[in-house]
Amino acid sequence: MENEYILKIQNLKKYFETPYGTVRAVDDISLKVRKGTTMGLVGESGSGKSTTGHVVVGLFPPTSGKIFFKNKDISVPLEKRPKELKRDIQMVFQDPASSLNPKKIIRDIVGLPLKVHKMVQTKEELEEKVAKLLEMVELPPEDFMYRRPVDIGGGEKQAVSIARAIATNPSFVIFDEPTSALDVSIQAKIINSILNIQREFKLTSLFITHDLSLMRNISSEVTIMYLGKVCEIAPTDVFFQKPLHPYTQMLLSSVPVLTKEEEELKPKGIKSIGEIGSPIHPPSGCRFHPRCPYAKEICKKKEPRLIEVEPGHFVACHLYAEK
Amino acid sequence: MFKYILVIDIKSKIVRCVFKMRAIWKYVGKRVLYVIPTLIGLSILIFILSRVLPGDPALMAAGPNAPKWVVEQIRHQLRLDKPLWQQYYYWLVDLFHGDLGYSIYTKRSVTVDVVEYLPASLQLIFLAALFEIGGALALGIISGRYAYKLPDNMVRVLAYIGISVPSFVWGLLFQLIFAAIIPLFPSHGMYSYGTIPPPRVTGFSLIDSLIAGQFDTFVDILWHMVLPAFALSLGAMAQDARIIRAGMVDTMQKDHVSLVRAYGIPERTIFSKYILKPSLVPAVTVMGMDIASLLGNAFMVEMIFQWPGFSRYGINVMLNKDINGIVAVVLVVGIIFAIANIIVDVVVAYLDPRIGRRSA
Amino acid sequence: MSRATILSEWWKTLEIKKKWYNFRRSPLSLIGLIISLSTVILAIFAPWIAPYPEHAGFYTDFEHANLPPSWQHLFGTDEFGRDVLSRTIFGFRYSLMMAAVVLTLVVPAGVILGLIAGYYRERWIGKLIMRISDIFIAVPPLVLALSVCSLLTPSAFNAMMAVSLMWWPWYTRLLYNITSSIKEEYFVYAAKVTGASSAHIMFKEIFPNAMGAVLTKITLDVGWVILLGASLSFVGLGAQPPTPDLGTMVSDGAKFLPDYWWISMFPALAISYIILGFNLLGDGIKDAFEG
Amino acid sequence: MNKDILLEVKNLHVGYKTHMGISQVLQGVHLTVRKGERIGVIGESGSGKTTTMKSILKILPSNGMIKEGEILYQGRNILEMKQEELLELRRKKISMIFQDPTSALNPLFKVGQLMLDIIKYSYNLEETEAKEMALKALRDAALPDPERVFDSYPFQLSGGMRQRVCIALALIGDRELIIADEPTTNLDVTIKAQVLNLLTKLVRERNVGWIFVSQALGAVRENVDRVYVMYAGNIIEWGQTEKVFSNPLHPYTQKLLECVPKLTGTEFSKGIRGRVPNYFNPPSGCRFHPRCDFVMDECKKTFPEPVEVETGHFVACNLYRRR
Repeated sequence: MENEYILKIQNLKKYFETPYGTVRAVDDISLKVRKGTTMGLVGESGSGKSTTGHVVVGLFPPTSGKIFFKNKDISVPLEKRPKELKRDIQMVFQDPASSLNPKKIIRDIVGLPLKVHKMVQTKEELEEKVAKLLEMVELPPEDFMYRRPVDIGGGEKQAVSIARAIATNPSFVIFDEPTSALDVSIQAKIINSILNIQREFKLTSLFITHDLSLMRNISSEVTIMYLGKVCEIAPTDVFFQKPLHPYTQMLLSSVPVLTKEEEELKPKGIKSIGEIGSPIHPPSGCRFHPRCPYAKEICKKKEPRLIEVEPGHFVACHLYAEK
Repeated sequence: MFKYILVIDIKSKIVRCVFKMRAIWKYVGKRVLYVIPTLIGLSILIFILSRVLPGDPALMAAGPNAPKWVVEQIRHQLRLDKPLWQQYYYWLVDLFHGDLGYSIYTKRSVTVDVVEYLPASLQLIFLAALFEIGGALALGIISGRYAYKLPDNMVRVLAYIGISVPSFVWGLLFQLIFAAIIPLFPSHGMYSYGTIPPPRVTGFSLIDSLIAGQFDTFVDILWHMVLPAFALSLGAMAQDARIIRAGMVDTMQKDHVSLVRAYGIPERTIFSKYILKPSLVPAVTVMGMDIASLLGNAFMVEMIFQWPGFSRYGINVMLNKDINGIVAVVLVVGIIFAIANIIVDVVVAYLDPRIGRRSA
Repeated sequence: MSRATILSEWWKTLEIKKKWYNFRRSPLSLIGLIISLSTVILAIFAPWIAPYPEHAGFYTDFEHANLPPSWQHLFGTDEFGRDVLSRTIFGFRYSLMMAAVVLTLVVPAGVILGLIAGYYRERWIGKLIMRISDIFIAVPPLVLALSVCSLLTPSAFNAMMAVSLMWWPWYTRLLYNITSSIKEEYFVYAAKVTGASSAHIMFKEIFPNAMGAVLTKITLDVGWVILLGASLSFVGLGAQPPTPDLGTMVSDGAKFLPDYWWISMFPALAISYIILGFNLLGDGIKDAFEG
Repeated sequence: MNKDILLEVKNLHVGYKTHMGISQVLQGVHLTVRKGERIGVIGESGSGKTTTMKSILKILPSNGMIKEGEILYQGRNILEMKQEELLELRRKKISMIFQDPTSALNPLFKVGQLMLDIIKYSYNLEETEAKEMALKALRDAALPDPERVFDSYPFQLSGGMRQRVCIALALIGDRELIIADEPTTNLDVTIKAQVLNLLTKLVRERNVGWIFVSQALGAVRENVDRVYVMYAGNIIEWGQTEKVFSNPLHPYTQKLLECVPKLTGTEFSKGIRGRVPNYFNPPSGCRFHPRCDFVMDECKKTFPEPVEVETGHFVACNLYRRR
């Protein structure tokens, strides 16, 4: 049973020291990703969702806690990780404008992982492989191979990023809001190629986003984060039928929708209020309590633990602890 | 009742003001703490250079025909016979007693030299800085106001010339044109013939002449300062005018300017308030660099105009290889530069509330 | 993939074309290019272009001393009867040589140190490099250069060494600033994640993005190094007579102001001419890379 | 002349002069706002939405050129107004909320300084009265502790609060028309909902005309009476919100709606092929024709005349002209 989890995060903390105080970007979270599935990591700014991705991929070492990948402890700085690991875990970043080196041509950008991992020997081999990768993300190679990032659009840039991420044939890819900077028509295109690639490569992935509707279409399981903490974890279908955590409900009720069917999914009777707290001085107890309509005394004092309400559905809220 | 409210209001204003001041002082303190190790590093650097580089200062000081024992005596006097770290240690100990060592050029303590010559240089550089700021503001604002139009193009070409012509060339040109061909200004020195220098109180001859009530002398000194100060300021002025212009052109494109325009604030107010202030921040930031050029170029300009200042003293100790003098000159210039930069930082922090303090 | 290679060439030329287009958009940049090219040509071919090449060094002809500008001597002659024009043309040679020597020494060192300092900004090595460069910048470059020159024996070579010693921190700072901002770009993250080496990231990913700024600074610095060299020799701490150095010529000629103004004024204008040229050119290059 | 009509934009052509030539952005945009009516303008980035809105207040950047067209405000042409009249319009009648509150507020001035300046020029009030008015506006924008906000620099406020400040600015006095140019794009999901709820509530209460520009189709659908769809500087479809969303006519509108991910998890389309045209050399005729699946020869020649397909629901597409 344990083997089917490809990624396990245990009590992960990541603090950043800044001149204004310690930012508790990720504060004691645990989650597991099953092989071949997509875990959606949803949260607003300051929730620590991107930081979680960066720590998993090794850009920052964790402050404390462990990360296991294929049952190996990988919570070490990037330099100390074995090279095969870097081949196996890849990431697609948020901002297409800064994801590609503006001074390089697409061939060299996509070819870099191939060269680093010595997967190609000659220039011809490189061009051949890069062409295949570009075709996979629906970019005609002869048009794009020799262009520079400045000459292509945002969606195309993100497609190139995806091609680069899958160049080494990884088993695990983190997508960090890959479409948040794109228009909907282009987003649809990119999401479709991500779905295709996931199917074709049997990828396991962590899909970070703030867009619940998008997440619905992509992931099999959802983790909701707020101010560095996990609020709720659930299989996607269960999650939309029965969102438990008040924050989750607030988030869901805030999504503007296009159809009647969708409107029915939105929880009624909860309205978004208050400001997202500061990760430097997070609220005491449950971090959501200042905005929570159901907050009680205990919420201000005691931090709720993540409990399993039904199989596979976890929530960290005092409302459910009593039962 | 009304009075009472007023008192409270003033009180809270004072409290807020003090709080703001405190934040600024804290910021200054931080900057000073950062600068001190740099200055210590600078003293070590120049000290080592002065002792290690080839060429025997003792021999230089004694002269080529001096007997050997004289050279040895000077060497002992300068502590050149001791190991390097001891030399630095003693130099540092002396420094804390306000003693910068013995000058083989002026044959007296370097500290006395610094006290004597520094004020004249500072007052010249101060006037040059005033010229620079005034000229840069005027030219930069004209240029920014009429961006891409004729006045702007003229200012831009002028600015290129201002930047490219070295200060010593300006000095010579001014001497040639405004002193020799059209004798409007004196060509050199601090006083005209027959003018009696004021008794020394602060060392700043302008202030001293006012203290002594010699208003004619004051005007005479000022008259002597115009050409050198102007020659000194032109390069920095041109540089700053360009930066002010660039800042304005940049700011004009900003959304916040569109916003105030959309709310019907008249163009004049937009320009003089909402565009000008943000444009000055980069210009003031660069002023630190301009001070470097003023301090450096003062060496040549004081030489040309025979201004009895610290920089000309610096050239003399350098030409005479007076090691204590050289070390002192570099260190003093370093300290002035550091102070000037801290002042610049404070002005920037004053203009831009985001710098130096941040609270939610 | 022959078609691809053709396309590749096409994109490359397009890149250069775009830069050239951005460059020539401003007439000032073109003037700068012409001025700086003219000084380089004069410097290289000085012995053939100068009307009296033998006047460059130690030469006296007191019969023709202090002659005002004429067709024979366009810039007049100096106190030793030497042709000022010829000496000025040779002066370009010394000035540009100084700039070339200083910049070849300084740029690689400063750039590499800056890359390292920026890339390892949080570590002690980065902090140390920046602290040391702060020390060199704590005093206006001219003042430190003057004192180093005075501690050495004044000569053209020593002046170059002194200026080089002062100049590297500017490149270190430039690269430090660029590197520490680019290092947070996602493409650098991506290279790290995939396992590229630090050297690869510094030189292949970050440095190409600093190229424009470095080239601009080099061009502008040709002017500033020449200015610094001229200042040193003007004070008497740089090249020594009879070297036809522009700064030396100005300071020697200054003694004869205002009567024999041409002896100092023409070399003085020549210095301004070079600096102007490289300033305009530098701004043009900046436009080309940024535009 | 219909007295009911507040603002009417007719056949607006706007271009920008750049060193690469003249870009022709708006190509005959038209728009009608009745008194108290809430209008939505949707379109992807670069479709000319902001240009249209800036033209209405005549605050285009210096290289923008209005080449043709009329903008009638209660019958008077804004484009031909004298400076004083224009200032009066900006001070009392129309206000605008900008897309990015961070760049729209000058960082060097306190919120209060800016508000006092605006009120001073608009209403000629004493300092204390002006401050009272400013505080009232801040209170109306549901800002907690308006006194503190009044005395803060923009950087001391959160993104949501900054946008509320911008809303407060737009609400000073009795405006007749409020233009909101993507007011929630840069905000977090829950904050987005708050700001939008506040804005619609205030607009309804005061019964002012409202132009809501957005890329978020759901948000537009939930909050406006009528909708205009923009593509590449043209209005291609408009009509009552319900009609446009339930029965989209233009191929572009149809595709765009299909691209939006749904909360229900219904599969969405593969995006629209091609990309937004380049304004320096836009496609002839209908600017959508290179990306359209139903393209006909006549589409390449002339821009189609709008057709009223059902009452109040217009479309500019040759597919409907034949009928």
